[in-house]
Amino acid sequence: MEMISDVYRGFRSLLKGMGVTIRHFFRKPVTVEYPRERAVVSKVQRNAIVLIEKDDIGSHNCIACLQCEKICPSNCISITGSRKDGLAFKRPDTFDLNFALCSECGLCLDVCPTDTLGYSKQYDKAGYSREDFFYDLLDQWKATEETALGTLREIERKKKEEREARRKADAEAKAKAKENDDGDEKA
Amino acid sequence: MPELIRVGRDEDRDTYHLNMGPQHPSTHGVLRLRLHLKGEVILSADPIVGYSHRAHEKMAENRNYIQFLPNTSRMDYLSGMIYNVGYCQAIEKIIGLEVPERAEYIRVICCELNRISSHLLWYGTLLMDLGGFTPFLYCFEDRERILDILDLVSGSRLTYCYGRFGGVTEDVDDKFLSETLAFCKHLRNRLPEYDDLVTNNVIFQNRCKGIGHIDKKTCHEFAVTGPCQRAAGEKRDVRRDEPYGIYDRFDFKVPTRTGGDCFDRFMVRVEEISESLSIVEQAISKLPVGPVMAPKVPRKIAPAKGEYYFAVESARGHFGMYIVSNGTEIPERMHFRTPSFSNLATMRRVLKGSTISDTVAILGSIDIVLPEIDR
Amino acid sequence: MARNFTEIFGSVWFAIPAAVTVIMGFLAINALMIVWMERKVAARMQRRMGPTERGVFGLLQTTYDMIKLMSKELITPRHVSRKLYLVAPVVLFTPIIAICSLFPLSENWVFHDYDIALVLVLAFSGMAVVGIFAAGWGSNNKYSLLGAVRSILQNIAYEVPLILSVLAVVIMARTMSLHEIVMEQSTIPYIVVQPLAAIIFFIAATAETNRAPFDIPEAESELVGGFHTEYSGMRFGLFFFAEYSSMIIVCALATVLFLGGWQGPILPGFVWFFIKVYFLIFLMMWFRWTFPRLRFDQLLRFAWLLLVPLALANLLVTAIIVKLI
Amino acid sequence: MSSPVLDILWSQFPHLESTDCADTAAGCHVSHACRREDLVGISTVFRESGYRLEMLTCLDERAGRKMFRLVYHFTQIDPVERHRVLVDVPVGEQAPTISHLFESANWYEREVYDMFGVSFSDHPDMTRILTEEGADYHPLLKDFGTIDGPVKGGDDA
Repeated sequence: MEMISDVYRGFRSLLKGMGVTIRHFFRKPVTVEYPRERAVVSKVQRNAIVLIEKDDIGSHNCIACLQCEKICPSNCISITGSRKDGLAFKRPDTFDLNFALCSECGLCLDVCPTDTLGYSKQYDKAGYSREDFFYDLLDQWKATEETALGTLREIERKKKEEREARRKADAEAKAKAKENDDGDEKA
Repeated sequence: MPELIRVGRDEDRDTYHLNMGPQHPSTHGVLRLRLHLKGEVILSADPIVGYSHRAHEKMAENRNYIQFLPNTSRMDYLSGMIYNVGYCQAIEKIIGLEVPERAEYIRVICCELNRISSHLLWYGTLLMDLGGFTPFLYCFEDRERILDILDLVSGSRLTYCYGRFGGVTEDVDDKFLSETLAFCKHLRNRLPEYDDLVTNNVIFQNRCKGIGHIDKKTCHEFAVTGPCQRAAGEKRDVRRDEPYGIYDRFDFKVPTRTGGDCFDRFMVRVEEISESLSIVEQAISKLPVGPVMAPKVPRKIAPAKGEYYFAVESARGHFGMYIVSNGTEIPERMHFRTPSFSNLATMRRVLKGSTISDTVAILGSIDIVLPEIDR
Repeated sequence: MARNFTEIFGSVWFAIPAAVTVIMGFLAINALMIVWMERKVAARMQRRMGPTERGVFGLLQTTYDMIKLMSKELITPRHVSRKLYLVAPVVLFTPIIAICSLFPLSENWVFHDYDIALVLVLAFSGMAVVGIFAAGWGSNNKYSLLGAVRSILQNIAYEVPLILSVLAVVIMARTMSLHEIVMEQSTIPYIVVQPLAAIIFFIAATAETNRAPFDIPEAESELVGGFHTEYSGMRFGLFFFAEYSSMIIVCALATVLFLGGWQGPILPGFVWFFIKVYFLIFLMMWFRWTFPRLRFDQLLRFAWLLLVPLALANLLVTAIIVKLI
Repeated sequence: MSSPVLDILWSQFPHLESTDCADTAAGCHVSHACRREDLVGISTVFRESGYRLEMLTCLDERAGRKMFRLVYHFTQIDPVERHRVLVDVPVGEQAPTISHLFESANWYEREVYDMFGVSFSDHPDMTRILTEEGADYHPLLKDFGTIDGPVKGGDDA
């Protein structure tokens, strides 16, 4: 008797399982047909790093401080920079990323003092060799580099003028104060 | 090893050795089991590990504490968030860094989601080992939603590097919260369906019940932790016994069973999924506003000279970090006590006397992740 | 129809190859359809798309796959026992062609209707295990050998309830000719009067074809590929082909024995026949994509302790009732 | 910090130097420095008091103290109590195995042997576990070196 009820229960559980699969049979597939539909990428999706445009410069604002190169656990960033005429900070001459080594930890973004590093939005890059993943991050900024340098110099000049003006104003104020002091003393 | 491929020597003609793995569909990575068999019955089993040894402990000695962050989630790629956040919590405790409330809650939400995703993957692969392919894809479908949710804040889908010393990288937004809540509701509706398809299925029950006993004594001798230990009847969970972070503020049960066989381990994990769901919901309802990063994080992390130990509960059990500092920015030594390492060691004893078919079920039920064993 | 072939070709020596070609073509087209259907059914049950790229709804996908398999290099591993290894796929496949020639697709469509067709069908289908064992033994691989051994035990265990359940039908129909069995069911199909025999037959047939949840000989998560681990290219293709062909055969047999063969209203006979066969095939797929695999000893216990006694009891009751009526 | 196991330990092993670190970040309740010959005895006490061997690792201190240091973590589950036992092993000498007391020590000791070359006497299977068989290196030794040197941040960041 027990055996019969076991068999009955067993078959019932099997039928229930079949009920689940047949219900799904008539539902819509959840597949995203990738090359035809693009996956929606998260806003903070981590990817290869890029130099992002700063509005006031019209180009990136990398100052070749090498912070990202130093923090990178995988040694995948290499930067050389040099001082340009009329600029207070350095400017990178090369900014190479070996994306094949990158582990997308995001530490370089954390340390960037000018916040000019960001993530690329291209998530489906593929290649046939390691060399395909050696990115030159300055590539996209080559064309506008001269104008950017001009803008930077302009900004630098303005800043300098401002500083001069402030210093002058400070000095005048000081002198004035001194005069006043002197006046007070005299009085 | 010519001895391994010879069938039947003169003294024992009817026994033979079988190499299961390192390339085998159900060894979950690159595990090799050296089985000594008589017919289909296992006389002795010897797990051989180390095929994916990447020397994370050596790497730790060659970089500073911050640079080790991406390594953490690559040890156990299925519960990377727990490892990553756990490592952050260890260093924070050592250097005495306060973490903002909001960041703590976000960490709990993400860790528990990660735990669910790990359990779902285990659920699917166990069923695949038993020959049921459809539950595997159902689990992946649900797991995919978790990965999407975690992708929203951490930017990665598997090897998260979301935690930082003093907080997390990104604040959560309303979309994250609403999607998480929707997912919790969805999974709660989904679990009865899983029960119909799998748990109550007579074939599944017969396959899992009464095999692979890991009893209390074995747990004790092999230092087995996690769901395997709880299935044997020992109520032990690092989250409850040695609360780290803010786990003492949540109300959750530690599911236990008494038998310690495959089915008990299965049930413990299934119950853990719903407990984790409840923790996620509690955390979201209590989520305070505020910053997600401590205001003053030292630029140089150099803990005082000494030895430290910190443990968290990963999806597979007790994950301990033993950190020795020499007072500089570079650690003197880091050792990771990973749960699967001890859990897999029991296979030498547990597999004895079972068959090849049971082997895949038992291996599946202890939930091993090989990169975590090999480190 | 066999007579027609002889009339067309003049000699039986031309007619036989022609008939074999026709059967192979018939099987090939159906197997390709079933593989496509299997992939589609599996996909939909798992909320996936299945093949979509080649042909309408991906219908040509399996043809492409077959072309790929055919164009692959035939690799013979060095350690195998060459003769057995090479002959095994052929041994497995030949009986299937023989069986196929016996099925009445409709009232007039049958190659040859023997009086003892049913015995032939069962005998030939029992031969498949020889091919499987040859493959497993000849591969000289432990996984293959385990698969082959499991396969033999399983086949022995399930032949018995299969034949016992068929006997109940034979007792009722009082004939072993497939054509006449179908004719006997012109009023009611035997599934109505013999539901238990039908269920036992179908379960045993699923096990006989090594389909999930009884796919123990080739359990890929345990034995990698079972008996066909060492095969590749079109030799593997033949095993694959044989699996799906034997699915067609057991479903066709079930249709003939229990569902009334080609009989049905309005539509022509062979359409009914295929509708029934494909419905049963769908049922098999449904099993496969729902259940986990049984363990070996459970499978044997299920066969010997449940199916055989039930089938015997069913046979006994049938015999008594038939005698009394 | 008081615990029944401590009384037994102190009465049986007078050479044990114990430090209470329950309130620090050390992560264990008591830390003991013990002599090599006492290790098996101490482990037996822990085993009989219902502790489990949670972790075993090694430190390469050859540069300073000319020693290897083995670190054992014995843990009691309920209530949680963790004891750290530190044992010094001179370079080139063997450590006593405790794999007959704790099954978990079997693999842990193999790992220590693999990574540091510290072998354990009477271990049932003193072979490598993580690296390849027949390798002639022990990767976690400080003088093992790395393939391409330390990461840049390690130098000067």
